[in-house]
Amino acid sequence: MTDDATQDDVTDAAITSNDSLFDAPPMGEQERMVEAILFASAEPITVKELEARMPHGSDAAEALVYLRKRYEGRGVSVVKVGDAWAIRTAPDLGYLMQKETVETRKLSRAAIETLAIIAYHQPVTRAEIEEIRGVSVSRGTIDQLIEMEWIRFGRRRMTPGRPVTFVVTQIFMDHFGLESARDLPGLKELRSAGLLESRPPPGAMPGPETDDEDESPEGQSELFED
Amino acid sequence: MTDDATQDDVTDAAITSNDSLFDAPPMGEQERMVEAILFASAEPITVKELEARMPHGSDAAEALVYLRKRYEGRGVSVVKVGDAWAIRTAPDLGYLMQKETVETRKLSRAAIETLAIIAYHQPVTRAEIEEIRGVSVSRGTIDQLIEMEWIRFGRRRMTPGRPVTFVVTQIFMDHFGLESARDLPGLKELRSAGLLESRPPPGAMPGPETDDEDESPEGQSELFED
Amino acid sequence: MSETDEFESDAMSVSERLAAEALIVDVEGFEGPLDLLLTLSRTQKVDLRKVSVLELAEQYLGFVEKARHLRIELAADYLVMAAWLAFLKSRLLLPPDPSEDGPSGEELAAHLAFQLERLQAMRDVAAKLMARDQLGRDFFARGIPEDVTRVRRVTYTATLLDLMQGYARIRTKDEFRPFVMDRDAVMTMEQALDRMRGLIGYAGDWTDLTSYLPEGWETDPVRRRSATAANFAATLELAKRGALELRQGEMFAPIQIRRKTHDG
Repeated sequence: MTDDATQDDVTDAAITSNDSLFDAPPMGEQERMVEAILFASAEPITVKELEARMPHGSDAAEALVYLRKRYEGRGVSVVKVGDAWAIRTAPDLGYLMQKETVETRKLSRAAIETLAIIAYHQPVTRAEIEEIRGVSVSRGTIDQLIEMEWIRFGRRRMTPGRPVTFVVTQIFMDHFGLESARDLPGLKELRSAGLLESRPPPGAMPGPETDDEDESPEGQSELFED
Repeated sequence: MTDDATQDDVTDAAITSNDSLFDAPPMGEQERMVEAILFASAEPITVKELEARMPHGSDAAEALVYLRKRYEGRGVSVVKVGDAWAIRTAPDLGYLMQKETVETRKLSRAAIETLAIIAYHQPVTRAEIEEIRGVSVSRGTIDQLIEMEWIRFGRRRMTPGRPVTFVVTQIFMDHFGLESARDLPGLKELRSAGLLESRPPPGAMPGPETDDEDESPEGQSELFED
Repeated sequence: MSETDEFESDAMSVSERLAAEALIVDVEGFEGPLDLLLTLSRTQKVDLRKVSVLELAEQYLGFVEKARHLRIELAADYLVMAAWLAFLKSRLLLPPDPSEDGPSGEELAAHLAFQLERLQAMRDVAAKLMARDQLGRDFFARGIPEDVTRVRRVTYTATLLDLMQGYARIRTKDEFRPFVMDRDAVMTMEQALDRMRGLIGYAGDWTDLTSYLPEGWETDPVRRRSATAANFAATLELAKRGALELRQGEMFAPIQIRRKTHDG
């Protein structure tokens, strides 16, 4: 019954507007739709996903511009997460939400450093992480970050041994309120200071053991199997 | 805590409320707070609960009035659930929360034949359909055609038992592009259009039908009796 | 050996000595030699870019020496680093040997400084990252997400052609009757035999076999064919049993039969 009513409404609107039956809804309507979809989801949604759910011909990107403006300074805001969008509460009101606070697993110092290195140096291999930290990275640390869905495997590096690389995920960006990896704090400074360059050590310098067993090709391919 | 609150009340009352350090935030701020709490809360939340989480002296009920108004006509709305409040998708946009997969299937042979008989012989009773088809017509077939709105009940036949008749609908005409059921081609026209071969060669003789699930065994054996 | 040890200890200020001892006690807390070097470099109280690698190497070697003195087991990589720093120290102090290849002491020192600076920078940004507002702590997602429900709808369709063919199929059902059911167009030899047995008594004289075709079978070609074949087979059978005689004047001439008379 409801469907019928909606369909009738749509038909009426199309007829009265004298336009094609297949016209996209007015921008105000599109904005409402984006608003409804974003509100309903706990996870960020891409423009593509939005448009897949909206009527044919809709421009979710434009609707998002309006919607974002509408929520400026409100209790919730429209935030960009990578190439996706989400509605999140304003950070200044976090104190009201103690009840909703999720106790996140306390990360070890090693895990935090490893995460930061992956975020700032991505895509980065395990050997590179170890070079930067000066110690071998335990399997558990990487596993924990993967399990939290903060990092994932990137492309294999096209160097001998084709090592896997790690990159941060959209969930990571969502968690830290980053629009993109370019918005990582202090990224520019690090780059201009040359601290993100990979500088091979001159000659033989002591480094962590890189030939540990789980860097073997079997270990890697195993990681990729699912 | 409760003691403190009581004390604050006393203090508030003692100091002229205008310049009190414990003044509730401006209504705009309170509205933002209610908005954020409603958004993040995992369940509908009462005015009392809202106020317990908001700064002292807040008037959640009033903030709700403003917030509700703000969301009027938007993609989501502030709704009352029992004596609690929640943000929900606007009812007219509920369809965006459904991902509909439409699967088109060909109508069964039994249904097509029944439909054809109704179209060519309307108004027609079920007994007549069975007589023409030579097999019994299952209830499901009729129900399916009624649900598709391709057939409907006609007038009762003024014969003993006053059986119901079936006729085809306007939706049927629209689907098949017919002005009226009288426009359906006759047997001769079917034959001349090559839709009917007067007699198929022996090799192309149709074998016994086994795919019509709704044809009773009696119906089939009837076919074979001569 | 112990004398020099004493001498070095004296060279350190009391606070330095306390710091070194604290480091040793805390050796488990270090994340490898680079981490230890970074901690040691802080005691120089200078910008990491200006850190004296030579001094740092000495501090590290002092630390390792102290640890050994206190019989604290250090992990292998700490000792590898110590060996390397000793090598670096000698390179930095001695004039470069032109006969030796490889990077100069300065290059090695510069890289170590770079590594320390980079590690420190990573620690700084890691802290900044963790200090950011975090989802589920400082800002929040929708508490009651409304999942997208998947609705599967099946629509049925048919074309006008389907409809017309369906109707035609029903209306021409008789014509379409399966062939195997056309028993009425087939006469079996058994049937013919039964019939001929009854009729043979009347065939005293030569009679055309075709005249024995049953009524209604002589006009329709299909039925005639079947009946003729059955009759002929029955005739042969009866002849074999000695019940009748048959003859044919010439090829394709009519076949004639008559009752066999036992007397004649």
